[in-house]
Amino acid sequence: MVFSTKMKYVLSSIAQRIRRCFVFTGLLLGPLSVFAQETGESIKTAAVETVNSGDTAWMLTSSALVMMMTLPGLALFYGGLVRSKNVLSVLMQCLISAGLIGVLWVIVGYSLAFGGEGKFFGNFQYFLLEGINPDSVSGSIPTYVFVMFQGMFAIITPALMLGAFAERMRFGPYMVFIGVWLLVVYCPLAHMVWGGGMISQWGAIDFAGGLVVHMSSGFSALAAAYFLGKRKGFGHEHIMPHNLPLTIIGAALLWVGWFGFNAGSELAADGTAGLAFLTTQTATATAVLTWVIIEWLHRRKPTVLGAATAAVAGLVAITPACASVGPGGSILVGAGAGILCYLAVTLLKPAIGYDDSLDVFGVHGVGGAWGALASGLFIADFAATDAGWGGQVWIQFQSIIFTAVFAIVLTLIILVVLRLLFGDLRVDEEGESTGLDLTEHSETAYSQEA
Amino acid sequence: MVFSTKMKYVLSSIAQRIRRCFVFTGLLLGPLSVFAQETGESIKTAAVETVNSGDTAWMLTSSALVMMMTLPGLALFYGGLVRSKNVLSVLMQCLISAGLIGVLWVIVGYSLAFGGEGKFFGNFQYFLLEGINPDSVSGSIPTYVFVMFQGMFAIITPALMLGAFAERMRFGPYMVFIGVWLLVVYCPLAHMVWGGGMISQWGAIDFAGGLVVHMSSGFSALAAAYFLGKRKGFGHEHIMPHNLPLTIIGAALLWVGWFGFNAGSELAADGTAGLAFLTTQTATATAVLTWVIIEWLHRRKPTVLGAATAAVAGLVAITPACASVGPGGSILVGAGAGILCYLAVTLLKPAIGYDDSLDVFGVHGVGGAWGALASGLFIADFAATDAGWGGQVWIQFQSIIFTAVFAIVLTLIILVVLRLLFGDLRVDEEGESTGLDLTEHSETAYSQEA
Amino acid sequence: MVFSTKMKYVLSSIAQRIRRCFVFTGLLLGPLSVFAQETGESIKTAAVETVNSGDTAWMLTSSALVMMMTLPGLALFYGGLVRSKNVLSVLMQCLISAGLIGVLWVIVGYSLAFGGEGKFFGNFQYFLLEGINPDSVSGSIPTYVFVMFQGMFAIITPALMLGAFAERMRFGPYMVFIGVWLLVVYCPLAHMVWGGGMISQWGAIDFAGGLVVHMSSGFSALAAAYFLGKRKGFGHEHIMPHNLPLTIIGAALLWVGWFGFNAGSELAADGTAGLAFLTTQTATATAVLTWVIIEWLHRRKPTVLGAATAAVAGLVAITPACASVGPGGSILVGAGAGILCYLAVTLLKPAIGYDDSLDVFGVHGVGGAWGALASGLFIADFAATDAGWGGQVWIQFQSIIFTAVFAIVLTLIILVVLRLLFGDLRVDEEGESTGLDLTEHSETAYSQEA
Amino acid sequence: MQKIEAIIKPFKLEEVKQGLAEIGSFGMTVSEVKGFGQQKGHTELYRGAEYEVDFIPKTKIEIIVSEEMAASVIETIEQKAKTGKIGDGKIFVYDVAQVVRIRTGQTGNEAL
Amino acid sequence: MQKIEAIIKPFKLEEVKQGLAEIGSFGMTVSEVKGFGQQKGHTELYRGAEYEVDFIPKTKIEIIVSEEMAASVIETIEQKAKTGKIGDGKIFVYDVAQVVRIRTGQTGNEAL
Amino acid sequence: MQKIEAIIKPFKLEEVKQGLAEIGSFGMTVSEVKGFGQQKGHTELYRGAEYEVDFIPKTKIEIIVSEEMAASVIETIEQKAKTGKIGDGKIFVYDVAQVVRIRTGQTGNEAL
Ligand SMILES: Nc1ncnc2c1ncn2[C@@H]1O[C@H](COP(=O)(O)OP(=O)(O)O)[C@@H](O)[C@H]1O
Ligand SMILES: Nc1ncnc2c1ncn2[C@@H]1O[C@H](COP(=O)(O)OP(=O)(O)O)[C@@H](O)[C@H]1O
Ligand SMILES: Nc1ncnc2c1ncn2[C@@H]1O[C@H](COP(=O)(O)OP(=O)(O)O)[C@@H](O)[C@H]1O
Repeated sequence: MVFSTKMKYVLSSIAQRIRRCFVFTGLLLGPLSVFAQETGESIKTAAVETVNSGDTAWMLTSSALVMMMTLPGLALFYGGLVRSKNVLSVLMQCLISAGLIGVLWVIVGYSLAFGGEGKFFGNFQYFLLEGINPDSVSGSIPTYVFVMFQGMFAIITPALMLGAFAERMRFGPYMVFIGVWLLVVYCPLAHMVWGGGMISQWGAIDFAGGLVVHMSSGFSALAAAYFLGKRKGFGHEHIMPHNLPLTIIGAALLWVGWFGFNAGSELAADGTAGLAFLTTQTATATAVLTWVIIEWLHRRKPTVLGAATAAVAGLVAITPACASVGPGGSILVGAGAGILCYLAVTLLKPAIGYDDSLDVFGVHGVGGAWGALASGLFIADFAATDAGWGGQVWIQFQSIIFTAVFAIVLTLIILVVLRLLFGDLRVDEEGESTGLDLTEHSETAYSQEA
Repeated sequence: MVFSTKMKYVLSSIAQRIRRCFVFTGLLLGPLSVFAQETGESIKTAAVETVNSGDTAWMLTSSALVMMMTLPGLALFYGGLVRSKNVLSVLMQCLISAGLIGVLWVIVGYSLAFGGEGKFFGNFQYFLLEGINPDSVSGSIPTYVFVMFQGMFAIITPALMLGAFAERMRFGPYMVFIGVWLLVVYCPLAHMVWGGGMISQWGAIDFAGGLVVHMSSGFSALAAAYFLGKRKGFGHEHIMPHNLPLTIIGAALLWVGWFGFNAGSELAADGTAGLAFLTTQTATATAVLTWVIIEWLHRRKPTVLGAATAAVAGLVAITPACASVGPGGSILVGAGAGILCYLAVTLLKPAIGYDDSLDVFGVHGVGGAWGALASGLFIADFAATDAGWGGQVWIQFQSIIFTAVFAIVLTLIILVVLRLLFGDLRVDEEGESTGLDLTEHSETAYSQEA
Repeated sequence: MVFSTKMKYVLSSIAQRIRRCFVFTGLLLGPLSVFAQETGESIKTAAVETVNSGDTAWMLTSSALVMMMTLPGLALFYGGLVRSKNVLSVLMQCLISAGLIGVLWVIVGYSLAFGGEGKFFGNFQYFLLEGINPDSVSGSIPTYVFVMFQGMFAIITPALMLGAFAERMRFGPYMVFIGVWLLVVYCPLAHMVWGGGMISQWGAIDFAGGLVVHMSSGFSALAAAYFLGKRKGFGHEHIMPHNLPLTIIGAALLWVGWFGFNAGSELAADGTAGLAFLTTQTATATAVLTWVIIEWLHRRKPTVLGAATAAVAGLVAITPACASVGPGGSILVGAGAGILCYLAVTLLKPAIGYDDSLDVFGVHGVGGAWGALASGLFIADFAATDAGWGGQVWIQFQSIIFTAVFAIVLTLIILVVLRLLFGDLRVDEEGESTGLDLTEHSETAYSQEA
Repeated sequence: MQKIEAIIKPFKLEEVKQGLAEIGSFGMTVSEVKGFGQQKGHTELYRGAEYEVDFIPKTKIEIIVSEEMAASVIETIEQKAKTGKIGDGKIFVYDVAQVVRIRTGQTGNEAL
Repeated sequence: MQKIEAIIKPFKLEEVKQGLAEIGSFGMTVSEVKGFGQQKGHTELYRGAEYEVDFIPKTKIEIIVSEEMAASVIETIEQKAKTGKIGDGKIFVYDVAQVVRIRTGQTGNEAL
Repeated sequence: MQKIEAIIKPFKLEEVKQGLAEIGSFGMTVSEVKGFGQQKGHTELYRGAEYEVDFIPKTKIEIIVSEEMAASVIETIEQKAKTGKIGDGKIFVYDVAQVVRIRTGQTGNEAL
């Protein structure tokens, strides 16, 4: 008997136990949903589907591009913005998102998001990708490719949040936080929007993840920033980015990778993928241009950090909308993102006074919500839905509200529980002023030789 | 009525006015061409064409790769070479090229390059990509994908020039300069070479842009370096690269992205794309080897900046030739690029005494011209043209001369006009010695925390 | 007559002489093999094969991704780990691997690896890719694409070794070393494993290069580290990485590029490519998680360098196994890599006391051997071979032993010969303490302006 | 005139600067240094190897003042830079023979 | 012997070095510092927030010379480092008790 | 009290530190500087252009000690930092008027 068969046996009995335990949790969460308990049923993909090599080629590429967004893209974007004593902690938090979520996703995450027919979340039928093999097909691509493409989304989304509580959160609690958050916030939302759940039944447009990825992380980030409190010195000390070129490399790689994110979400290499690619580029370019002009007028100088932030804001906003607006619409989406995120970061944040250190809420929360709305607002003729213009806008609006509330409430609950378990989620004062690199990882980013 | 229809109405009346205004400009530029005024005709691509998913997959990827060449590739390559007080200004100039040209391209650039049948330039039929939709096909790929692939070329080309006047040009005039240059120099050249205009009618070989991209930017850069004058301290102070590792990252990403640039120019994933990929790699490798050996002999030490410069020189030179020479020919192209660009940078520049700060002319101008010539000189049997060997070389020679003169003359005209409009195009002495990052953007690249 | 025809004539008479000379060498190496002398026979690929655009798209992309692994991936990964006075020398060694091997590969390397039917090595039938043209097909992709994909492997493998003797080897001898090593160690191994030679006849599984790439470089690196001796100050001075963020960027780009390496080794965009992509991601994620946990327990702090090292270790280990294990198996491969490489780097190295400066042996040697074993150990049902479970494990074991001995012995022979030719392979003491950047390349990585 | 040289914890610089601004307007010159003393360093880990790092980042402030002002400057620095924990740093005082302001050629107290 | 310590604008270093080379051959030690004085700093922008940065990059030159040479060294620095604009910097002079050349063990003026 | 300021070759720092630890427990402050002297610099190449770089990386050590200890500290530095090759560096000694330990307010020898 081949080794892996034995191993499979061991693993599936573990699986059984875990399932039971989750079912129990499901009962606790009962009010939220009828927990889908069917397991072991055969995979949904019909036997008649065949793999298209061109679509597969594009989806393999897209998956790699989305991975590049987290590592090194996001890691650098955030890493350059913190002080040099904390840069490694940020890189580590991105790395461990890939490490932890990368494993969790194939074990239960994928199944929770894309298994079964639940209204709020999936089931455990694909526990450890049971029932999927190299011949399994989803649409016109191998199912494994679909699993991985989605897995890359699952890796970047929790990592997006870390900007909100950068420079102060302990590493252990962070790891637990993102793991739990994935299962409790991300997977259900992915299921509701893309896995056939409630929001998809409403008919919401969220092509590549304005709701699932950006609003979920952006609003959760806001909650976490409040919950963890401000950085020592915030508001009176000069807390400045230690290495803007790193940030620009990061933003640039995010931009490049985002083509896989958005055009890849078509799951095929066709005209709609082409449209998504084009609107992504145009919206982003417009956001950059808009922000630069506003900042020039408002502050007399256009900054490169502003331009980079605008690029990310534009990319965020076009994410849900990239296949439902045309080139003209994408210009409006980008311009709106430039204006709204500028206002959020420059005026809203100081007005309210929270310390969302790297502006996750201002960029992903606000940009994601704007994009989700704009997906309906500027819908192109060729993408017209049955709901009609007004109806679609209303659906989008509802989805935005639901997602915001869902993300904030569940994130706060998770954090409260974690505090009960771990005590303080922040490093102590001494550790914060020494920097997280030394305190949490016993490392220094840059060193001078003798 | 769906929102985007209303918007389209507003935008197309704007379009009308802009068209009129351009027609007027066209009249002024009358001597150069009979301005193609037909607008609104249906797109050229025939209805019978269908999308090939494999070709589309490769072209989506190639477009992303070419984007990566500008951001972060070129940005880092140039950014590392300037002094640390100017690094952000270089990054910003690359970012804004993506921002400004990214928008301009879908509005008028694409149409000016690929619309109509003009001898010198295109028309306005695709203003805001009118008449193109997700179902439009060009060859075997969606038209939107072709638009984007070409758009990435349009973004990098103006950005290439900034190396010539780095560390001294004001940001505002720079923005206007590249915008105007795109419309007046780049789009016409793209039209003449790739859009069915004059040079393509001559039968010139320019597979991926030796003339359109590298000679145009390289010779314009020379003109701009002369026009703007030398940097303060040039020639007697030590002006050294502040961060060579950044430059190497940039060169490496340029190398990787260039496979999309060259092999992507086949617009399909086939044997010719394979050839272009191979010759790109071989020529570049040879150029690196050649430069390293020459420098070793000439200066007793091979430098890493030399090797990186050689890589770019090899990539530039093989660009026009990548599909018309074989493996052996590509070795000769690369060796020639190594030798000629080394001479241009090491001997020609100090001899003439201009301050082309980052050697745009020596690398892109000289390398591009050499490549364009070599496209004919080393033409492989399988790529033989009707013109015959000698005839083709002569055509290449003519195209080189035309492009060089065209680029220099128009660039000088643009700069003269800009000086009349903006006054000095350079920052003042104080600003130059403080550095452009602070002067123009109120930012510092690197900061040490308390 | 077209120029290239003349050139081809000149080149092929050179080819004749080189062949003769190699044949002579072949006689010297006679005991090892009957040297395959048939040249000029037509290429193996049958005329009936046609190009699949989707597979080609993926293989073009994969080739670019593997190039990105060396430059900038590996260059940065290693560059960040050395002291700042040596960073350029590391970047240069990577660059010249692309330069030198890039040329050598199309001249003789490919032919030595994939020409003819030899047991130990190939022949010279494809000298300068003779007989291959844009219409040549290998499997479902153009032969040129196959040549390039393999060429990228040939570039990265010698470069992997440099970590073992970083910060002390002279540049000239290094160049000669990697060139000779390619022809004497790499090409034969590639032929034996992938080109139809001995090891493939045994039936060994080495999907993407655990033996050919990682064990070969890892064990050769060990030999080279011993041969060159320790760095000055090793063991008592603090020799620390000068820039960990560079290292993390490098590790991240290695990770991303590795999808091309592993999933590209399927040479098609299909379900198996999807599997290879998935197992690559899962094994790597597991390795990161495992290492972080072990280090946390063992040293009380999880480090980011540890996590990055683990990622590379996971990637290395899954390389041979990526298409023969399932998702569950890939978790075991990754966990094993995390544990074994951690032990190798943390305990084995100090115990034995060699100075493998950047742990090439600990990561690539140990990880590669583990992966090669695991390819059989955890073989999935769908990948079951005729040899049966036990039989396959035994075959894997034999291949591992053979590769280790082959690499070590030949590398030592090469180094002995080089020392006879060049004298000391190391820079002198003065040069080592000044740093290789200045000593060997007359450059400084970072400079502060006035 | 006297030179007052203070080695302090980096994050105290801003406070010291503001404290000095309150008692008068002083020019100063600041640099980054590494200090070694009773305050113990930290352990760094690299690939499993442990290194003891003894040197701790400190900030050096140099202020040249007239004899009269010296005492109050010293006192202010003492107050503002103090955390009470080991490693707070030292103040060293030296005599200055001469001062020149380059721009004007003024010398002595006038040059400060 | 005396120590001449000059805080100057960074881009003046080369000129000062050459000026000194003309009047004799002097060793010197140079470091990067940040200065605070009458010269005002600049504003930096980060995501819309404005920060006033008071510290300005300066270069510190330290030269130990014999008493006889001190005056001409000071004069040379004064001339070469001067732009006439605010922030040109200062020259501070201290007495040196002893000098040793490590290589030879020479002391005093011989060690310079 | 005296200030002993030594400009040494960077790779000698560790040895000097250990040498000093053997003769007693001294605090010290270290910084990176660039030196100019008889030791000649090097040539750098950038795109074929050659630049002469005169400044050489050095490490500056500052130790304030009581008068009694000064001699043995100087001697130790001399021994440990010496390679016998040009560029070994210098030791400069100055008088210190006053020392204060910020944490405790102690002054004079007690503050060291
Ligand atoms: N004798 C000395 N000479 C020069 N610098 C010193 C001396 N002693 C201490 N320092 C500096 O003062 C800093 C703080 O000293 P330390 O002994 O750690 O704590 P404390 O100031 O609380 O006594 C050191 O890091 C070092 O930079
Ligand atoms: N009292 C002082 N002590 C130490 N350094 C000083 C002092 N005053 C000025 N400096 C240094 O001299 C530099 C120039 O001084 P500043 O007052 O700006 O202009 P100026 O030299 O023209 O009077 C400052 O940036 C600072 O580095
Ligand atoms: N007169 C001086 N003033 C200040 N620093 C000096 C002086 N002379 C030498 N130095 C410092 O000492 C270092 C070594 O001096 P150098 O003349 O090169 O060799 P050596 O110490 O063997 O005589 C120089 O790099 C410089 O930093």
